[in-house]
Amino acid sequence: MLNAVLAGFVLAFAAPQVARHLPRQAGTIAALLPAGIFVWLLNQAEMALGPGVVERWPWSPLPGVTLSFHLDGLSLLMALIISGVGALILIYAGAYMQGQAQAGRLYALLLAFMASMLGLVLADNLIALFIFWELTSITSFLLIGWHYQEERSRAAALQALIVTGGGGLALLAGLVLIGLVSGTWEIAGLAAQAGTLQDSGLYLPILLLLWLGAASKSAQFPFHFWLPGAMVAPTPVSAYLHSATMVKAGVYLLARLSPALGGTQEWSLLFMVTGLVTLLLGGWLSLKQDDMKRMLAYSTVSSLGLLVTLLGLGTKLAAEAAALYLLAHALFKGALFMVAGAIDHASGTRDLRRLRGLAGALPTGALAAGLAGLSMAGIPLLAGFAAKEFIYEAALFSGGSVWLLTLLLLAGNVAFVVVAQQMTLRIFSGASLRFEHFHAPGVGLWAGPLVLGALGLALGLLPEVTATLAGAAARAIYGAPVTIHLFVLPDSVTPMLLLSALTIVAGILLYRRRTKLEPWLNWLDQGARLGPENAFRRLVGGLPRFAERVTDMQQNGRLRSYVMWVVGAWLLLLALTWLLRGGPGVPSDLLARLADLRFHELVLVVVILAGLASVMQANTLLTLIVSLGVVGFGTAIVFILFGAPDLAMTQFSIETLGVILFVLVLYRLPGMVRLSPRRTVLRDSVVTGLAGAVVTLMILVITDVPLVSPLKTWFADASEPLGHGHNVVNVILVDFRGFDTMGEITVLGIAAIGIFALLKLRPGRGGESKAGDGEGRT
Amino acid sequence: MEVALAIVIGALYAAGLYMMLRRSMVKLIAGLVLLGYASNLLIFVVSRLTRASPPLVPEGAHSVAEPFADPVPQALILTAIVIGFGLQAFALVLVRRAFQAVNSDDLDQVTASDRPDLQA
Amino acid sequence: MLPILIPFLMAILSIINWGNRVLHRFLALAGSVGLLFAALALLTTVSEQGILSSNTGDWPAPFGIVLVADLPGAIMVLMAAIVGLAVLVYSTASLDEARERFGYYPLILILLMGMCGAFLTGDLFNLYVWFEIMLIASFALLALGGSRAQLEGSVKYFALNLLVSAFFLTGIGFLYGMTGSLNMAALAQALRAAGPEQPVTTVAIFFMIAFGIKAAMFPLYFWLPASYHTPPVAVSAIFAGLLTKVGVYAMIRMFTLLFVQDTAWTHGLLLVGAALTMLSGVLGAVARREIRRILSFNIISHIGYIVLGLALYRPLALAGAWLYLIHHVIVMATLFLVSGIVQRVGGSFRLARLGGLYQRHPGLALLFLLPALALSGVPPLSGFWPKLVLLQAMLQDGLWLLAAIALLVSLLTLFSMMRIWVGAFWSQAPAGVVTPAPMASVERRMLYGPVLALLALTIAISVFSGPAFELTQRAAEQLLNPQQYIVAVLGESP
Amino acid sequence: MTSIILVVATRLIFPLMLMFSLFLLLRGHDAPGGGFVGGLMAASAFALFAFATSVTRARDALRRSTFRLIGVGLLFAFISGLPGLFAGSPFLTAMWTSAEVPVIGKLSSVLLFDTGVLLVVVGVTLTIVFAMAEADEEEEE
Repeated sequence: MLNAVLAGFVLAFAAPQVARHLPRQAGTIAALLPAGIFVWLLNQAEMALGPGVVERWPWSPLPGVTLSFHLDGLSLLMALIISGVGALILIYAGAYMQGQAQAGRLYALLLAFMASMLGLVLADNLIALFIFWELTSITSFLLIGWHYQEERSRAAALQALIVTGGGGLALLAGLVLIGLVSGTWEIAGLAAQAGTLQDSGLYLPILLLLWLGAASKSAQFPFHFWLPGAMVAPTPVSAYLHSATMVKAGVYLLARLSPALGGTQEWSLLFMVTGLVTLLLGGWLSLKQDDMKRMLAYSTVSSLGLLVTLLGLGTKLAAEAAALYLLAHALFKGALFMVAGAIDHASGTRDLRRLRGLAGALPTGALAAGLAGLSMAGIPLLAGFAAKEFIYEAALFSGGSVWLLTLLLLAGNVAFVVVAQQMTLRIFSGASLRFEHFHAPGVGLWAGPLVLGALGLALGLLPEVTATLAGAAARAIYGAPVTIHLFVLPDSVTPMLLLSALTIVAGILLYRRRTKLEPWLNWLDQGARLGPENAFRRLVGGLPRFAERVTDMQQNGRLRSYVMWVVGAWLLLLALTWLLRGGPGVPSDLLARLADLRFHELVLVVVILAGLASVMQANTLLTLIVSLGVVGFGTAIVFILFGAPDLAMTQFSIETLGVILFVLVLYRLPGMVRLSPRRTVLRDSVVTGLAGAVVTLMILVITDVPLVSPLKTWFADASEPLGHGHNVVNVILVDFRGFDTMGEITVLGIAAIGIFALLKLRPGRGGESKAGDGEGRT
Repeated sequence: MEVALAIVIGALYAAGLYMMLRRSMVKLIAGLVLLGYASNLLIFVVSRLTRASPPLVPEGAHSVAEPFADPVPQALILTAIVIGFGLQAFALVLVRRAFQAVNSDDLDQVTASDRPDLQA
Repeated sequence: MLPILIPFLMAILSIINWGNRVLHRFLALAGSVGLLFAALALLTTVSEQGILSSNTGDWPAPFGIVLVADLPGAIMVLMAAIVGLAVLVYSTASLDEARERFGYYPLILILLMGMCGAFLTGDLFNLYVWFEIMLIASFALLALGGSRAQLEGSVKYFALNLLVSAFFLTGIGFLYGMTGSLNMAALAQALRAAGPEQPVTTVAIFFMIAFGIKAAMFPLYFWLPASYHTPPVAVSAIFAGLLTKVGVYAMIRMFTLLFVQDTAWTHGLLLVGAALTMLSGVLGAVARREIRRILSFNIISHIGYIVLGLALYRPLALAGAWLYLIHHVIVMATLFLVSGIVQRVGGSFRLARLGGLYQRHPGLALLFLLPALALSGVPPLSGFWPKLVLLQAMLQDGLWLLAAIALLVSLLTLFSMMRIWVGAFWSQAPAGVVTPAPMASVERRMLYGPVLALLALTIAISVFSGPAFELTQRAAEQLLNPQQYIVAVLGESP
Repeated sequence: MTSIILVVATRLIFPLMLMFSLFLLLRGHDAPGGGFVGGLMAASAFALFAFATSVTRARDALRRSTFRLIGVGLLFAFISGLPGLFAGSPFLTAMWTSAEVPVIGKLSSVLLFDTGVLLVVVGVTLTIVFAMAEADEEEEE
């Protein structure tokens, strides 16, 4: 299975090359891979339906990470859809993109997406699943933004990425929690841990995180809005990612985890409510759309809601219904999308109001759409019919508020019937319209929808095959053996059959009177569609502005404010530490220690302090430099007094040199003005005064205890015998710690280079202007 | 003396930071110079003061006789002084060039590289 | 030893032969290739033989200056070597002649040497010296060229970084005053034995501030976004990839080796700091509309992740942090280099003036997209793995809010990076933008080559996250068991 | 601007200062002094020379580019560390010859190191002073 997944990624890189050399056949060639995978899957079917196929690759010692795959009924069903529809889509894309320069990139992205999606449904490891999950988000992002020249596309792509990406991160947290709580990272092993998981205090957080992930990916309310937005993508993409496969990922995840996490009240409540709201909202909003693709998108949202509802319900019947519907939906919705794309391709419009009577011009299209539409409406003999029967059955035997549930499901299903009619009767029947540039699409555009439509019929006529396939999937969802009994036509009148009939009749009536619904729908539209979407837009639009305000406030360009932050943070941390963890203690005998001060030392101290005061008051350069000099020389004298002649010498010479430099460099600068208002001065004085006091206190505390320095005596003893020198300081500098000195002279050397360059290399001088302006050079 | 010097060092710190909080570039440098003095003196004082002789081995002897000043902080400070000098020299020239580029000593005018909105 | 000496020698030779551009180039490349080999050799040796120590001047350990190579240090040396080489190759094609003549190459070499020194030294004061070497070299590089933006950025850079020096020296003074030691291993012993009358935690705060500024943590990072976008891209890249990491490295060293007396408190503070750093950094990234500014802020937010790993203070988290460090060094350098190419072919760094690069340069688009996604932590790229590890560590500790912040930051990073993608690659270039002249093939090779190499490395880490993680796990073990370090330096004594 | 007195005084002082600088270097190991202070002294000599005459003439008197001084100084320091390395000891291990040279004392790698320090200090100081003086001249133009 790893090979199948990897092949997709690898061939994705080859696709643009193929497209360059064989532009006409590239799509079909690319389709060979998914077709091959499809065949291989069929080959594996027997094993998959039985014990399942497991593949494990040791990959990484990171906790929880392995690369393991598991092919069971559910993943087989999904993988068949992914590869089968994938092959048809690539052929379709080949025709759709005919003659377009960047077609190769599209094939590449589609293949990469297919591989990610396959990985997602085959993965048996929580982290591996997440990896593929995110990959589908990324490829989807690139595909939605296909028409990147248009602002609309870019916005939609970003929107989809943020919504699904954000959900994905929540999901990651959820998955990690599952792994940590259950102690197992393999999905197959999770069901055995269901008790541990559900009794854990973290169950609810896990569920909510999962909900965020699944609902955002599968376009559930309130995250549904990204999906209709994603319709800016080319139609092959919409048909593949945004109806048949990627949007099912959330549903798949719930199905996959329901044996481990499902079956509780919280689970049912959360997902049934979400699902039902989405079902109704999507369904009814689909009635309002004039754009074929948007209508189908809303209808897809609705179908996903239906699936989530069923998974939330969690009964055996619901699992069966979900599996059946999953299959049927992929077939008819994929077909309808492709039909919509083909019509768009042929006529240049997707506007339902401008399309009528196409049956004459596009008989094949009418056939494909008809098959798919019938399945969607749930007409007997087609796959959709059986699915609908099971949905109603699941509702009727759900226990709890049966009638409410049934009624809501009915309301949702009616909308499907209306959409099915829009996609068939409305556009194909009636007098034909004339289009200016009408050109009938070729076989490449019809093969896909036709095959999918026909499959819908075939599955309806071959109940055993459908039952086996869906039954195995249902078993994985339900977590216990399941056998589905299917039939071509019901042999007795059941409540479910009546409900089906009712749905169809209501749908037809509603279709005829759909204009009457307008005001209702508008209300719904404004409340629900614009609500969350607007909130999102405001959030995403407002975020940069908010961020800008916050950032500009901090990063205001004023150095003194930065310094203040540093000093403030430092004092705050110290204050907190001392308050909460105990201070450094109070030094003892301060007076006694002060008493040993001699007179000349006192004078020195006073001179230094006076110099400091003068520095702070200075408002001409000369005063400043002279006062600094006083402080510096004062320091040097301290060094002399306390046994450090070397230091004093260096300090004196550096000080002298420093003063010279100061004068040399700065004498051209104007005098300083007092810029700060009194309040700032006061504030700064208090803050810096505190800082100074802290340092003083620390020195006193530390010097309170005698120091036994092993270094001092060792150096004193070693200097002459080992270092051959009498001046211990110098021996330390050039020998014991010569490495430091080497660093020190390096600093000096580099400083010289830097100064030299600063003074000599200037923008706008001679041929050096390239280095100029803020944009700089690469 | 330790106590007195501790106060001096505290004052040096306070003054250094205070000068860094001014708007003038020249004062900024002065602040940095003061902080340099402060940290050097701090190392000196914190490793205990002694009025005793410098750490020189007398001619003919093999070791320094107690009491003597700790040579280690002296060596550190020497290194730090020299490094500090290099950095200060660079900073001085930088300030001069910045002054030429901005045409003002006022640090509040030196904001263009932080705030894109203030950039022309 | 060699990782320090090789760049040093080459830099010396360059300075002696001042003004010889071609020779400078040659020496720099030779130096960085040599450095790379030395670093590889060092890492293999350390990995096989355990912690190495070398006493300079042959003076016994706590008296002379000792160099210590353990896994964390050796890994970082290798990172420095890799990024150094990539940047130098890139420089040969992207730098203007004037900068090359004014000592660009020796400066880079000294910068690399300073980093290696900082990664390997086992002496606190010596660490200060290396910091100053890096500092002065980076000043000079930052200001080299002398444009107004550069000068302005440099003013802030030096003011705040000299503040670091003062804090650092003060801290060293305090530690010497308390213990009479400068050797880090000896200090570690002394501080562990320190009585309650010693204000160790207070001193720790001094170091936290000093390295917090260096590492660009909130609220101490303001110098970074003020300056990193001003010098030539090659310089930005090496700064972005490595320089702040030295601060983080030092922070991790200090708070695993020396200051572990009161981890509940100090590391708690770091935890809060990390969270704030992540948030405010990523907000800055979302706010800006210029590629290098966005990247600069993203450095900050991701520094938060690394400090987070330290603050959690357990093997899993530290291993994650180290993996993050490796990943971030490479990816950030790549992104800056890519931004340089973007500017080269698109004419600007500002999103408003860029566009259409997806169509015109699909290859470049991929070169941006991959590291951008890696930075955002999109699986299975290199950024995902450490994030996963850190997430596990946070959730194990029950730090829900923190985990939520980390994930949010991840999402916002993605958002900020995709704004670059949308603005520079997807959208159409505004009217009136002049397309720069096409590149000669040599230039192309020199610009794309390093990017490709770094990208290949990213992908290698992505695919072989296992071995990389194992390595960082061992590094984390060494960090959390300082006894090994102490024994390696001081011998088996008490 | 250049006064005669200054020129004459410089002529006299210049060699003296250089000698003193050498003296500081050599005695540094045993008494206060050393390469750093010595270097500053020598640099002052050249700086004085430059003020008394002109930067160009001072550069001529130096005969080497200031960068070369820095580089060679660093190289000295670097080389002084090598013998130890070849002898199997770590970098910077001090080596002493037993030969006693008049005035200088024992030859050693440590002395070489300190000489390196001196050269760097001279080079650095003069680079800065010269560059500054030249920049001033240019700006005045």
